[in-house]
Amino acid sequence: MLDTVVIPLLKILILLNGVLIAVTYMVLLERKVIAWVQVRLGPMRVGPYGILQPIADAVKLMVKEDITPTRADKWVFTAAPIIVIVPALIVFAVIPFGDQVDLFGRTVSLYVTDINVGLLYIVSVASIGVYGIILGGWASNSKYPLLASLRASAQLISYEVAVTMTLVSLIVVAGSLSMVQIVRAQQDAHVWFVFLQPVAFVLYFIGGLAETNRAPFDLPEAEQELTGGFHTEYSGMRFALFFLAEYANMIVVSAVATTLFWGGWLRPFPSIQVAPLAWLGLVPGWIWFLAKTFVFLYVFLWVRATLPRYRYDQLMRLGWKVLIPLAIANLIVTGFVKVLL
Amino acid sequence: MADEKKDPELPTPPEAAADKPPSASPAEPLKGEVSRTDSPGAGVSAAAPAKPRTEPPAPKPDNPAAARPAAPPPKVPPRVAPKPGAEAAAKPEHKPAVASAPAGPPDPPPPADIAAPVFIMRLHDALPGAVTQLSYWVGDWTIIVPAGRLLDVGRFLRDDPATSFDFCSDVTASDWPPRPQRFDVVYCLYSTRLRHRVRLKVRAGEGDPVPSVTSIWPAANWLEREVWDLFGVHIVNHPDRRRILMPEEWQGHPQRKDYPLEGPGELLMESPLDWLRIRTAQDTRDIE
Amino acid sequence: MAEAIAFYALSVLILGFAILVVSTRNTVHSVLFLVLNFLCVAALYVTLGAEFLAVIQVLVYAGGIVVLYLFVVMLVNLKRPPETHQDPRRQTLTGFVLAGLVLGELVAIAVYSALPPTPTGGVASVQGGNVERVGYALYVDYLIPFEVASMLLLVAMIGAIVLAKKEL
Amino acid sequence: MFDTDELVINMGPQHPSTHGVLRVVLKLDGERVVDSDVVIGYLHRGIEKLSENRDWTQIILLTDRMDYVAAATNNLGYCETVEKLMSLEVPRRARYIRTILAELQRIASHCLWLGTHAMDIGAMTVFLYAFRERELILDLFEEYCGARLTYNSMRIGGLPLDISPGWDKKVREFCTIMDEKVDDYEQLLTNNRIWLERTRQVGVISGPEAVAIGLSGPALRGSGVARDLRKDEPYAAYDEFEFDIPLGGAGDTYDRYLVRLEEFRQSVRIVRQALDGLPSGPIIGKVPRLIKPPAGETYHAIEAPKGEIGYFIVSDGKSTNPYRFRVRPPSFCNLQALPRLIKGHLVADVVALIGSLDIVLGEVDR
Repeated sequence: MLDTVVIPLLKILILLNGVLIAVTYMVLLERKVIAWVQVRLGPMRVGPYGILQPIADAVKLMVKEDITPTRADKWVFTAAPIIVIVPALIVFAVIPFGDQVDLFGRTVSLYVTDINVGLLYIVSVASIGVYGIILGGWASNSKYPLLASLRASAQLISYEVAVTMTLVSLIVVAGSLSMVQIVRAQQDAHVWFVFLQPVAFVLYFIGGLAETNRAPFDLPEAEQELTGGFHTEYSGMRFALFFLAEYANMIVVSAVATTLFWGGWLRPFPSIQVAPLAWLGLVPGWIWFLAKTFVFLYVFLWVRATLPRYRYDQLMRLGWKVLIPLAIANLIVTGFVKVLL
Repeated sequence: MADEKKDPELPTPPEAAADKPPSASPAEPLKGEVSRTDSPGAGVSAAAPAKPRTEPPAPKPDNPAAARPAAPPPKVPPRVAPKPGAEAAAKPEHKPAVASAPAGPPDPPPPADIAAPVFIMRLHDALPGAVTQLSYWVGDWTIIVPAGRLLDVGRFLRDDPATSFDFCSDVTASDWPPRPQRFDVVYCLYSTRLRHRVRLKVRAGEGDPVPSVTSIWPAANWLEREVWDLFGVHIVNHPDRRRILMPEEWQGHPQRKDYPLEGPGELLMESPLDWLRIRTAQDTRDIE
Repeated sequence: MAEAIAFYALSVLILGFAILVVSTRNTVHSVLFLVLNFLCVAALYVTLGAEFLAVIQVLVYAGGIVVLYLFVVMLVNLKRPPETHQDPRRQTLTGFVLAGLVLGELVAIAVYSALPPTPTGGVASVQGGNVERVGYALYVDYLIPFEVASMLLLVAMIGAIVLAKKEL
Repeated sequence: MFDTDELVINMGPQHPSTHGVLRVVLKLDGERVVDSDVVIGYLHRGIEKLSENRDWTQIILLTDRMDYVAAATNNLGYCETVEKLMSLEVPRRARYIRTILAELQRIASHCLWLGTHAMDIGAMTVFLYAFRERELILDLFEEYCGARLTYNSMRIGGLPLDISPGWDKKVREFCTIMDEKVDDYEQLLTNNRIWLERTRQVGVISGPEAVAIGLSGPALRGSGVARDLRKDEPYAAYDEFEFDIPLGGAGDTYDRYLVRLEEFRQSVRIVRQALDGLPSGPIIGKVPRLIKPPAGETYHAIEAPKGEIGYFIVSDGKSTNPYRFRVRPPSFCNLQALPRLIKGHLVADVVALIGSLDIVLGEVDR
């Protein structure tokens, strides 16, 4: 009973709260990082250095009037933010934050579950999120959101193809679909997969930027063009759900990149046991995992502060004419190498 | 002859003039103007019959007298000559705001010691008789042409290599209510190759058709729309003659001199307190 | 016991959503019910121990194909009601024919499943998941039919593009 | 089989990137603009009409309110026109300071343009960098005349104020900073692949066509037409300085961007020269107490940051207000080219092109 129900429930509780807090602080981090890039201070008023800003934001969004446009499709309009946020959160179930640890005399694994098709699960659940975006735009019954949701869904679907193709070549290397097994495979291979699959990593990260609608691929939310994107008509907490989902997705992309390419919870040089590197082993695995994920999150923000935005046709061209052919070529090369070695 | 025909249709709205083929209607006043350059007397007689059509917006009981001095000054008159007459005639019958309004710009002729630039000579040679009057003031040359010749002159000025006025800087107008041809439509031209400027000026009365120059300078499109919007100059053959700055359903043309600066014009002038009361009442009504 | 409850609950949901798909007036809603239907089918696969199939069901059908349905439904204006046909019984007739076909298929499946199971069709919950099993089945046991099917789909896809795009 | 409907979209009057209250009605086929109509007038305050009822000096502060990001240039154009009408002589020192102010104003206006233009294309950091430099100029203006936006910084016949001691040193410091920062901007954008893709071959207009449609300023020079009133019809003290006129080649958004960036440098160059040669002397000429130009009319144009700003002023010689006051607003005439530029482009380009024309709605509508 304890092992099958209580502990998983506890894990889910901790994970969900952790993720939600991380997401809200992600928003603060973004504001701070971009402010620093732009020679500003960012939020400074709520709490020291603005660290309580997320709480203020949450309160503000909660108490704001929740408007449903009169001509909107009420059911779909209400369901859309939920459809967006749920997949973004349940993906975390298969992400291994660390290996097994001993806690209170009991061995606990630092992931909610390890299913043998974990990677596919992430991809397929993430693909459900696109419904929320399409429906949110459609149900608003307004032109700009509709245009934005068409853009968004077309973008998500095209980049999903590229990302999935890229992941296949990684699966070929790892020989497993389970997230935990993939990390273990890196330990066995004595090398992080990013060094075996550099092209795949670059493709994955570009695709990840596009799938999370982040700059320079943030066209669906390009306020200069579409006044705000598919969530133009949303307000209050429903808008916040869209917002949170975007940041949760960023964390997912970063965490998956860490797991697949950068050795997950493994320390750098996972199999070199020499004295100068011993201190690396003292740091617990989950710290390594979070640190690596944080680096990717920072890159997300950094890119946003630096690059202009692609245009829609250029984005599509990049997806279909560059990323997908490269991903397929990478897969073919990987296959040949795997068979020949 | 066309003048007599126009006489009966006294309060003609601008549309009526549009019915006539644009080439035909401006021809007549234009002929009058051309002849005027030779003998001032002819100009007066030509201008007087044309006058009633200009009247509707600002009702003036009678003014052949006003019309006479208001007629564009002849080619080489002393600059001050027509003005005192204009004032005298205009003052009594105008609203205070425009009471001292002169009857027209001085359009001083070029002084004898300044030679007209090459492009004006060329224009004289190429299109004899197209220039009604030539004016020079603080270094600016102005060519006054009749509305009917505007397109010819414009096309020549743009295409001739010695003129090559390819850039239409500005199209605007000024309003001289006492004058029968109350509007001066002004085209500021510039040559990006030869780097000289000239102004073309066309005189037009209320409802007199002024051909659009968009076919020569596409840049004039919005500028002419603005002239129509703010002055009500009847610009014909314009590809898209809508109001541009004012709302589509606006009444009147605000940049005219007889258009009040604020509120319901006359009442404000006569008894400001009444006007204030009415406006407050209207405001409260709007709020409610 | 628990499996049986899950199975019946899911079956009820699947049938319920299927009915809603055809009975809803709003086309977008009906597509949404179709998605729910697919998700329940995926859940059914999970209870059968076929996680790979379940994930693929979600990825391909719910995540890919139905999104395209949704595109079409949203973009093509379906607000106007379908014109009523001259012969109202025509639809009834087609309906009966189709219903008969489905009934025949169901009977065939029932008869087939009553036979003793073939050795290859055993439960696929071997260690390491059923990904390998599916892989072997597709690329070793049934390689030729698989390739033929994929060729067929490719031809259909190219044909559709050619039809839709008059000038290439 | 499937007929595609054209989608009509109202961009504006309330829209984040129409730079004020501009309304563009777009007829879209997918995301491609088939047809468009520009609706303006939302900010029409009747400045021309108002000016005809204010006296000659009061009008200066109305001109501030037209192109409110380049108020000093507007002041300059108006004052010079009246001076031309009155045949007034402006002291050399005043002309030098006017030139400095106008060029600083050009840098400030271009900063605002660069920031918003880059922001429209999604590069949000450039926006804040450009505003940081603009802030320095506003500080300089504040020190000169006390105002940060609507300066009212010139008078007919000269200037109201002399520069305060040490001001010229601050301007010099600013020039040094600006030179560096322009390089920074270029580093962020000029060779950025996304920036190139977004701006190259977007909104191409050939030189003759640009002239015909009435473009002026950097938008015209981007198409390779060498027309800059500072050189062609020198005013203020421009005939005494050396500077180059940057020209574009292809006439696309990228060229217009490059032209304006180079103008930053040229403006700094002019300011430096003006500071070096700043003569001493009075700052205002012999102006009658009651300004009443003799009857006559004139048109005088100067090179505003956005293009040719011209004033057509008619004086009747008797009243203390102009009989006719007309502005040739560069933004208005440049905006006219927008439908021609955006046709066939995507919605995202519409935004880029509005930014590329550098319009200010206060001036378009007046």
